[in-house]
Amino acid sequence: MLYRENGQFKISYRADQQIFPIVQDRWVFALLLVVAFIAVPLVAPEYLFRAVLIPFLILSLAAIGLNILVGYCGQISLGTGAFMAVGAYAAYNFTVRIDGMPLLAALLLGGLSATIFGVLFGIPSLRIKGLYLAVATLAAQFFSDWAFQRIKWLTNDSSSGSVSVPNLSVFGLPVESPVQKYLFCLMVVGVLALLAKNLVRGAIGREWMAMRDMDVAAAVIGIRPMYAKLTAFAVSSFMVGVAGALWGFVHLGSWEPAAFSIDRSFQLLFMIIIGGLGSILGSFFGAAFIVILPLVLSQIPQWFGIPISTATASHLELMIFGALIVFFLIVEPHGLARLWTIGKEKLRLWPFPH
Amino acid sequence: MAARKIGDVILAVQNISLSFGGVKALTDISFDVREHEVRAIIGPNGAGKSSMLNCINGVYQPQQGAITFRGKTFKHMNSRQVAEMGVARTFQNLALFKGMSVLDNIMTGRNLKMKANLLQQAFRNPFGFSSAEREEIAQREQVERIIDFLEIQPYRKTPVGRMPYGLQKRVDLGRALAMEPTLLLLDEPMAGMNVEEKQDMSRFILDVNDEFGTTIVLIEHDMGVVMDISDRVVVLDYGKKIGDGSPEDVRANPDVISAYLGTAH
Amino acid sequence: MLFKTLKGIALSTAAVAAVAASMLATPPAFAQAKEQFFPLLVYRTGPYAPNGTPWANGKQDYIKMINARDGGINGVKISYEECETGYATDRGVECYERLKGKGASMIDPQATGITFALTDKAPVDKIPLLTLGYGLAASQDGNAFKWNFPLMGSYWTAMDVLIQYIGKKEGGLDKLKGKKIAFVYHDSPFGKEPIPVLQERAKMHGFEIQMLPVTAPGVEQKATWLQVRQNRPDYVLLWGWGVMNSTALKEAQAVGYPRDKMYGVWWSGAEPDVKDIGEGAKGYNALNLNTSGQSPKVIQDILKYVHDKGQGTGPKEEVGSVLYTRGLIIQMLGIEAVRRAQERFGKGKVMTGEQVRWGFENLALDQKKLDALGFAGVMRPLSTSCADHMGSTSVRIHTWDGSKWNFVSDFMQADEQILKPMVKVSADKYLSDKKLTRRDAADCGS
Amino acid sequence: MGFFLETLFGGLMVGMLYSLIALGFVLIFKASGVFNFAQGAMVLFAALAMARFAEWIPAWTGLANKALVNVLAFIVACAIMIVVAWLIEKLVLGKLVNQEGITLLMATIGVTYFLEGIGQMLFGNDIYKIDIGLPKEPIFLFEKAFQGGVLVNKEDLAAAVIAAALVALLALFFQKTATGRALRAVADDHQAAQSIGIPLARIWVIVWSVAGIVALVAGIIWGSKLGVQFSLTLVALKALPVVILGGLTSIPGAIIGGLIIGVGEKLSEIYLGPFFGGGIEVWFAYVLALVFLLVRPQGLFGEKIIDRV
Repeated sequence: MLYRENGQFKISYRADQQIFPIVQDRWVFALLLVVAFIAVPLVAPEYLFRAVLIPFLILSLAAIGLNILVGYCGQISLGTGAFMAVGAYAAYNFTVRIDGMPLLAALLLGGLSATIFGVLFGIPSLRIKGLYLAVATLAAQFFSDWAFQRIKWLTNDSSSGSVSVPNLSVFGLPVESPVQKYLFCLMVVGVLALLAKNLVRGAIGREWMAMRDMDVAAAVIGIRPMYAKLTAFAVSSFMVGVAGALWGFVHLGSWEPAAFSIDRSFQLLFMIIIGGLGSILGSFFGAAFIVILPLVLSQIPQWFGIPISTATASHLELMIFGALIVFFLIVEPHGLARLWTIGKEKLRLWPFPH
Repeated sequence: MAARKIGDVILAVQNISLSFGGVKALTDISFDVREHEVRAIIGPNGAGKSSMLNCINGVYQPQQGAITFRGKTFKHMNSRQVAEMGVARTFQNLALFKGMSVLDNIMTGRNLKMKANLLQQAFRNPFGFSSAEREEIAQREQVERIIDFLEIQPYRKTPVGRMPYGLQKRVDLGRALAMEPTLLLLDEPMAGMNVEEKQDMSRFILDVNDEFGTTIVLIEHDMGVVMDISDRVVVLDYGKKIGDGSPEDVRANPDVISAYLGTAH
Repeated sequence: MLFKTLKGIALSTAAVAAVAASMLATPPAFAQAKEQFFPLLVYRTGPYAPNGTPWANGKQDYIKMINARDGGINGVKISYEECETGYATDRGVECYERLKGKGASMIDPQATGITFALTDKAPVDKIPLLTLGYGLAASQDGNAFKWNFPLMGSYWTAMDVLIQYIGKKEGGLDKLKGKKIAFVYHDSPFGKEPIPVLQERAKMHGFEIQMLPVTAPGVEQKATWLQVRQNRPDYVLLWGWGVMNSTALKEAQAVGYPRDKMYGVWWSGAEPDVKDIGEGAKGYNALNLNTSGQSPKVIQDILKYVHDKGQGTGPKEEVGSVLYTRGLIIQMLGIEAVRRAQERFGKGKVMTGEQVRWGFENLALDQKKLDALGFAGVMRPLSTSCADHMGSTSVRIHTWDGSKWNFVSDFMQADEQILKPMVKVSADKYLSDKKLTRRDAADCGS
Repeated sequence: MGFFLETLFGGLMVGMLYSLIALGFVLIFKASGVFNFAQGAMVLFAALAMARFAEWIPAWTGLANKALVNVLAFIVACAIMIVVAWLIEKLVLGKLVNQEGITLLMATIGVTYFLEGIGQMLFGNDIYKIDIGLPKEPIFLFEKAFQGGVLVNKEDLAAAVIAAALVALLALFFQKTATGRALRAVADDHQAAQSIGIPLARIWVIVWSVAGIVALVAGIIWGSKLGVQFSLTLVALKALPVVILGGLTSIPGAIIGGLIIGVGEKLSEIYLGPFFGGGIEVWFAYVLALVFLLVRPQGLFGEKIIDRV
């Protein structure tokens, strides 16, 4: 009975257009923020930050980026890892080559570099469609794998091709301890997620979805396919690029191209499928799911005392991932996000079934 | 029927020919459309009616001929330009944006009118000073008018995919109206409708025609409807024009009759 | 209907995930105070599994054996947990973060890439990294890398020894002048690390080098070997890992390059690399840090205390293979570091990372100790110091005769005259990049 | 010159193998409109089955005759692949009828992971050996014409021949047999085919089985070249550019595309590689395909796409 929108009448379109039109949702969200910003940093153990929360936040951002491209604009990409890599290495180069380059600026520049790269590889999408495009995006993946492996300049001539970043700080505040890193990621991801949400619920978002659902009709009502697709690529790769930079700088600290391999691309794809195509919230769900599942699997033996070898565990992991993808595609193509809304609707009607 | 003064020619199609590979879809088609009139294009299946509309709003590029709209002549049209010049269009087998709500579908029709750039949209906020927000609200008001006009208020937020067919057709029309068109192309707006739905749709079309003075080109199979609502009729068969004139003339035209033998309803 | 239930399942899956998240918030049962915990980063799946598995099994079997035979280290039981990295850096980091929370006092990352990533984290978390025969070459400079221990050898010493040996074959390093040496390497930190030494030596002796990077994991080598065939180098140095090694040998066979002109690093000379080629790999040479075979006492003990009790991690016949034995050595060194630390900080206590680090830094494994440990003949004595975190590299060449490996050289050392200055330079570069300073003498005491 | 020819031959032979795998893609795409990303996983899975049963059968039955063992193992592996095909149809495709291509593609990525996992779990993840007695040592042609002669790798040659034979066989199967005609009918128009009483489900099982057996043959060839190991899955990634270059729906496209890519990447690696620091073949194939698509978005032999509204 608590979760009701009855009696909440919208007297203006503005009120009706909010991200959370329902009062209770606003409260829940506010509570969530309080927990995320205050409670978690106080109570959570270091391990949780480093192994779960930080990767979760960063990958969520990447997933949002990919979701804008695939989920909203319907342009499938199998080369997300490449865009992350560009973001990470660009940010790295800006940091080491320009003295006193502030962290935030480096991240944004990394994102912008990824944007350029993304638009570049987005151009084919104007001519190539669907599956052909999907495969074409792999070109980006393999090219970046190669480039960061072979072009010494990009790795600042490190003899081994692996790079690492010096101590991080924003506005003089250190970003060293897990908690600091967590909060930093939380803010960056939070802000970018909000911007993403604004875009997808606005005019440009509608253009993207129109391209996705029926490109010919979209063209006829005056949407320029070029503009719609390229902006999708641009925004998407910006987010992904920043995520990549965060992944390298904040999470790994020292990395090599392999950190952004094609496996990463698929991992992100899975996140948005499981989380929910065309949903910002879903991106978070998906990221959480994919980050946590392997940890859970690896912990199961301890919890239940089932002896299960490391190899078996990781094979199981592969199988479960695979099965889940198929499962979600068949049963709930809109993923966890859809289940979430279903749950909410149920709750809204509760206790009366109809 | 309200007294609508038919104006001068605003759209003239001259000797359009279109073919895919070897297949000829249209051969040397010419006809014109006067301001404020309701112009029907009829013909059996595969006569090239939809292809004709596709040429007019730049989905297809005819190999020969030209199209003159409001004095400007084009070898072939560009969808964006056409839309900017105020030509809107509905589709034979619904081309709605299935994943989007009724509201969003119709809102897309207003996109041409929206000027906020990417950043303004990204930093949109409810604190008053956001141009993107203001724009959204302004356009939303227009869209709500259309929603009222088409009597689909209760479906505002439902994804169009989940709506009954007849209503989807209305949304399709709504999306076109949202563009405030001077010329409205309707591709079988009543296909697959029952009698009541057809009557509703005819009413909407006529209302649009005389309330907003919108010129209408419509493709329709149901001769009854065509005869009732259209001022002039073009008849196509196998990509050729076999008749043009008032409903009465066309009805009398032997070629048309023979073309329709068996295929007439 | 079915779909409803399925959705139900999906919903609960999500729920489980949520619950799991909360459970993860409190990492399960820490190793009890009385147990010395060893995190085991391994890879038993993927392209590198064939080489990673025996290594991992060796590590685990040795722990089991010590627990079973000696009841731990001076009575301190050893607990361990494996974590699958799949040789991927980020998963390695994740494993490290997960397991260090359980009281890890040393880590063997089992991958150069992971080592690079952890090198920055180890000092913060105060956990020493044992990178026996791999990792960062410069990290043998203990004054710069307080927490890294590339015991027994680095890629630089490996490369140096190889060149020396080839020189000997030619009848003197000066004879290398004008020779062509191709370097076929895994295109990753692992493969690139030795390049500086190769170039240095090339300058010194005036031989010509041809760089042939192989994209990981290394199944695509056709073009590489066509190039070898084209330039017909006098020698090919192979710096591969996992499936790359066997592929290289097969391609060499396919282009008819003489296998006895091929020399591999000690990660490219084990059974998995050659066994399914058999005759085809005859004559191929590689460095080896340790013996193989089941004769040594330690192996016998493992068979007795672990495998005969059905506790074996892997198949019995694998025990004593090259990489398995290397796994044993690595684990033994880790445990000896703990033992050494106990001598100073208190016998029968659980050692912290810092204490174990001291143990690594003050290892003194003379022949007597090795014999006592059952490692007689398996490896050479090894002692470290504050300045030298490697101990000496003493390594032999072994050759595949189509069915087994046979040593063909006696122990060789790297030429420190050449390496020392290079190590110092690159260590200093690392320090300046990271805005760090060398340890002072006082710090060494700690 | 001699060396150029060597590279060319090498490229052609590799290309033939790419064609073989690409063929698997095309078969399935034609018949079920699925872009089967799992082709590579199927190659690994089939090869693992073959390799392991070739070990196990002697162990269980004490059979000594190697040829016989190989034949038996091959049969068992075929059976397994048919079961896999059937399961995929039942559990995955059957439930995703009339979905968009992208959805189906993602589903097959899921299948890929599943097969990789279960394959390694059932059959292990060491390097295994398939020995069907392909010759290993090289031969040298035109030794008079060029100093050192032109090296041709017997194994590659044999492999190429096998691949070519299989391709021919399949072409025949498609053109001549009733099933083949049914397949083509389905490929042209699902609804129509269904309406004249062609059972889609069965057709799909057949196609996936055929693709599975193609995968098996590819797996055996690559397996005996490189050893059967996880990395076999990567072979599929090499075949993707072939497929889009040749056109998703064209068998000749797959063959010619394969040869183009094979030769293209080897030549590029040898002659351009040095200027880029080597290793360019990994992406060269993709860039080649990409550039090509910009000119012909539907690939070399694919049908033109017309938007209908």
